[in-house]
Amino acid sequence: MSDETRETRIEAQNPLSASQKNPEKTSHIKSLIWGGVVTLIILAFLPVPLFTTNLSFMFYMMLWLTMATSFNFVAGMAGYMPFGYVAFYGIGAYATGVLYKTFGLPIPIALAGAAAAGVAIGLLLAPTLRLKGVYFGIVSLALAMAMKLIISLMPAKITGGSLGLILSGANDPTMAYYAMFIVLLGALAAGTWLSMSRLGIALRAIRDDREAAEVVGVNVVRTRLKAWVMATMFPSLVGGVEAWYTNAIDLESSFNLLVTAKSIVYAMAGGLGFLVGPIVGASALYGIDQLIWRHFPTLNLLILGVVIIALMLLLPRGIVGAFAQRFSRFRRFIP
Amino acid sequence: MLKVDQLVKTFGGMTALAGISLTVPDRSILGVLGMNGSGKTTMLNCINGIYEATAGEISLDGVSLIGKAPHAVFSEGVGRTFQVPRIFPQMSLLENLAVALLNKGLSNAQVAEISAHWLNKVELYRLRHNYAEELSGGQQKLLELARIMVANPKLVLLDEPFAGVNPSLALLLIGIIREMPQEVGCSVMLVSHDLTSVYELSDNILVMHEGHVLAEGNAEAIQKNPDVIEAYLGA
Amino acid sequence: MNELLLQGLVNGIVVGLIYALIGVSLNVIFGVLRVVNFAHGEFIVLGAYGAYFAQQLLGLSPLLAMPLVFLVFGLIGYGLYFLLVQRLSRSNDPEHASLLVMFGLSLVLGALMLLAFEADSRSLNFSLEPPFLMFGNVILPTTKLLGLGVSVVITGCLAYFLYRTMPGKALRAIIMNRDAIQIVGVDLNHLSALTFGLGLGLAGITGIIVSMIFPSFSPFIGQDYTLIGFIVIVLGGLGHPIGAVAGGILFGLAEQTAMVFFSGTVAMLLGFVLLIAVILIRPAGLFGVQNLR
Amino acid sequence: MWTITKRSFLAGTLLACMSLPLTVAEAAEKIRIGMTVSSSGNFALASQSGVRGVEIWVDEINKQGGLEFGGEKRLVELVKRDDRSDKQMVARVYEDLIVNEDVDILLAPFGSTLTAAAATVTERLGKFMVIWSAASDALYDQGFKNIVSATQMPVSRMPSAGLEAAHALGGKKVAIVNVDEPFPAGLADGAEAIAEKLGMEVVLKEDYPKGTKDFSLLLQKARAAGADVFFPTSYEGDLISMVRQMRQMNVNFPFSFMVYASTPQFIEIGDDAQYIYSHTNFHPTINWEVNAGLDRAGFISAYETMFPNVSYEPDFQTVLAYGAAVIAGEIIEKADSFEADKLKQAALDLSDNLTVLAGPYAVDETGKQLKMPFPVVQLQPEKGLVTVWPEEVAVAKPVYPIPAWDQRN
Repeated sequence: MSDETRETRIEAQNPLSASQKNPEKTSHIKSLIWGGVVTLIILAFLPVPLFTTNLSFMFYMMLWLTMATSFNFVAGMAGYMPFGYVAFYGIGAYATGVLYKTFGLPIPIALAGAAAAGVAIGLLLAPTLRLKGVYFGIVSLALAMAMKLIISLMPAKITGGSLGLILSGANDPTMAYYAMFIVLLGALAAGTWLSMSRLGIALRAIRDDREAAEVVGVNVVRTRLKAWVMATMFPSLVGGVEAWYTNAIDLESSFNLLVTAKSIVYAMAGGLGFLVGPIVGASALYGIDQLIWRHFPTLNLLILGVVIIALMLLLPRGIVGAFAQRFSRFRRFIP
Repeated sequence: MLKVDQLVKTFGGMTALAGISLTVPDRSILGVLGMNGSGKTTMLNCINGIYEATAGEISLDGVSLIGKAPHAVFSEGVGRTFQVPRIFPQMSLLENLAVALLNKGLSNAQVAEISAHWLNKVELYRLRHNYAEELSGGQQKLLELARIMVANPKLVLLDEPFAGVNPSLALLLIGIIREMPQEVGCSVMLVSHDLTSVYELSDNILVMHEGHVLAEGNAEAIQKNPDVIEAYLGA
Repeated sequence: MNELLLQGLVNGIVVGLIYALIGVSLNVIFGVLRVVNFAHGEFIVLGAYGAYFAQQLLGLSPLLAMPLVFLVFGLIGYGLYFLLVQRLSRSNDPEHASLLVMFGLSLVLGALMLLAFEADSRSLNFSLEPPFLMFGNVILPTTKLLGLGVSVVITGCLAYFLYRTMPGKALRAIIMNRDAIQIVGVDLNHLSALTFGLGLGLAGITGIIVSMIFPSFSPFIGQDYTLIGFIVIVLGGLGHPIGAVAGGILFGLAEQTAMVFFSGTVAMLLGFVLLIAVILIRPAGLFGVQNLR
Repeated sequence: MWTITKRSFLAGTLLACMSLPLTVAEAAEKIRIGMTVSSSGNFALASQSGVRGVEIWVDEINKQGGLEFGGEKRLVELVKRDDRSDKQMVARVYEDLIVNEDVDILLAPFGSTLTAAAATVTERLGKFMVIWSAASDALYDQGFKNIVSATQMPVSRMPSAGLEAAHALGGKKVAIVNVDEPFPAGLADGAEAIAEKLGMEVVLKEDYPKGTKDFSLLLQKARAAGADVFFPTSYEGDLISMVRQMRQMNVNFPFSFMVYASTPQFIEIGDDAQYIYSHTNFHPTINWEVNAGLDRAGFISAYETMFPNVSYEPDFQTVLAYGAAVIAGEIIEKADSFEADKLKQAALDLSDNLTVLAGPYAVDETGKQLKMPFPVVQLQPEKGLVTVWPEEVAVAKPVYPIPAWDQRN
């Protein structure tokens, strides 16, 4: 696009921009919208166990909302793609299982252990944060694979070997449901804090142009590390709570690449970088996924693949992102 | 005062800077001329820490900048712009400026006030909530300049500030740069191959050629220097 | 143990060269187009199916199927470039976008293969006489030697193409500097589409060779090959087509040696650990010369 | 874009919610049996083989007018869903089957992992589940009350026939290798214990990760360890690779036993499959005195009528699932109730009283299967697959040692 056309576009918008005199009001409306979204989420999920024993649909919806939201911390706000995100999910599941089953600790402590394990591994991998672009994605993918192999090499007495662990003694889906609810609220709170805080500004600057951010005083490695720690804690908790909910842990499903893929796709479908992006994306695509699975059971992976391709080619900024681009005067109201 | 002493930078076997020495006194503008590939941008990258110098010394007001990461150099008071403006495209103009003020320990009100001042100065205030990617190339250069100026730097490195800027914006830009030493109190290193504006703005001029300093002096002396004439007009 | 180790080392080189072939085509695509082809393994498996059906339906031996598969896959690649890859360059972050699109494509291809060929493992009915040759105490299957020979020839042809012919030089120029090549006036689109076709054509041939040497294949194993490919090209240097050969041999040797002393699980873990270590210590790869980006 | 997606999502959800009560109302008289099938993923092949067996049973029962229940004949309806070999999916679908689809009894998904995920749901919601393919011993130690393994014996006992045959023929040193997945690993552990009990020496026991492509070194390690019994417990893709590479590397073992070598897919690879020992519960020469469900001949003709286009013949998964469905039907009729504890009691009462196509049925309190033996078969030139062990059912003499590659023509 040439300078001239850009100028005219700006000019055309100027009356609108100029009428927007009060920046405080803008951020106020933005907060209101976000508050409304969070309230809706609470109202939608909180009372479910009172009405039905069929918790799974809503449970997994919360799971994907949390995964997509926390994925947004690194991808949307810090601009890098950990393609091995599933590693933390798997570590969380195994930490929970091992602490509960092998060491006999109560579930809440096991879950705290899962979060700690996730963060610990995240910190261990901190040196990879200096990698750029696709290198980071590949390394993190390799780490997920390595993690799976390491667990499979550990004594079967601890990890249950290739069969995995069955936590039948802990079966309490309603409690697990509320645990997931709390994790989701935690992720939303963390997201809110991240986007409103100065850390969030630094992260988005890094995402947009890492070198330029450095040149205006942003300590890239340290800033990323903070987001990274937050982004590793939530999938670990999610993996742990999911293990508690299904009571079955095994290597194949704990380290299934589709977990990463879905986190990415759900977050991107909504729009990376917006708080509401992952929420819109996860609820829309999760709903579609359910429909596909009901009506075209044998075609679901095929359709998932087609959706990913179509999304990346036609709507690379996601639903919210495309909306913001099309109606740029509303962009400032989107949390 | 910026002091660069015998700065050397090599890439593998290729020498990009072969011992550059210069000083930029406080509240002055140093123009740096030179053709493509003469090492101008490499020198800027060494000063602000994007590249690690192979040898030599760089100091600002007596504090060595060698071995410091770009964000640390920025904290020492060195701001820079790029040949192709590098703004944060998916952030609003206000947020673009806020990035540079993150570590200054300012209140939100102070940040807003400083940002408003500089956005007015570069005539972008009315677009403050727009995303930076919506700006024209020239406006992006102005935004980039405002983004370093909010942090109240001691030294500003400008890499080809006029490249691709339409004439009316260029005038605005020249006006702002001209005022900077006195009004803001910072010194400027102005790298360009646009002779006219460099001659007009600079207190002192340095001509680089193939990694060396070819000539140094005021505008008049440079225009008469036979080496410069030969390098520019060719043998 | 010494005899086994010797056998392991020889096997490592042979298997490594096969791995290298996977990496070479992956790297051609990444180096030139900056496309992280996550569907590469699926194309390899498709190549194997191509040979399988050429044998079943046309009675073609796998060796004769190679040029046919190369052509068909090349054409598919040429078309896919315009369908998928070209649009990616408009994205904010083309590399990551390509990774995701190709991941989507790998799901699609896997699902289509499952629909078309069902879940059963298949195997090419292919054997040579004599089935093996002895070199001292070291035994080498003739199919492996044949596969090795074909890989070397293909890699050699590719190297000749890249370093000695004009289009090849243009391709390498793209790897080094995308912007410059545009200025020089090369039809980038056409060349890029050809490259994608070349990459997929090579992947198809790789699939045939791989299925001669690692006999069974099914619609599910694509990802295994993709991962091997990534290990190999990161070791050898991302985007450095011939570096993949060194990466492949290194990985093959490491894997087979680990297999002699430990187990297959340790061997595979070693592969990933090597990859991580190399990226952290030398992001350009062990044999990469220039730092790409 | 946003509104469209949102709207279609809502509409879809509404549609899905509305369609449920309708189907339930229509099918009120039918006995609803729920299960999942894997359309994709690791278990797709086995799972789909299995569900064909269940479909044959449903067809057969409905042709007879249904199951005797509450004094009347009631038709049977199979409610099958997809699980993509994914345990997340299994938990969700089994819950959905019980809560929304209102099924009366469940059949398990394929494999121990998925079955474990399903069992936690059926236990919680108080439903009875009949298992046809979960062999992990650990599953039956979890204290699940309402499960019964109708046809699948636990993995710890499964290798016994094969190793007993090897031992009787003179095998002394065993090499056990497996892919690092639950079922093969369980088999390998079981094989190790059984071999040691038989007084054989386990000279190599090694696992390798999924995705391993080259087995030549593993084979040579087994040979270098001096093994005369080679006992890989992996799935058939790996076994095909192994046997091809055994030929390519001139590796010979007097006794090679491969769990899946009796499948049509394995036999299809041609001459390299000759002489390999295997086990199966479904073979022309195995004819149990069936007292429930179809016998072999009836089953085959039913299979050919229902699945004329499927490229493969029924395999042992089909037979296991078919047998499990038959036994499930017997249990329902015996209990005359869908309450889990009554069904479980009926399952125990029927123990040792039923013989289905897959063999005699007997379970203990934990639901573990105690019988359903797997005879050993060998693929022999001209004769094809023949039963060679145990002697009671053997129809041919085992070829031992297996001729070396260079001594075959």
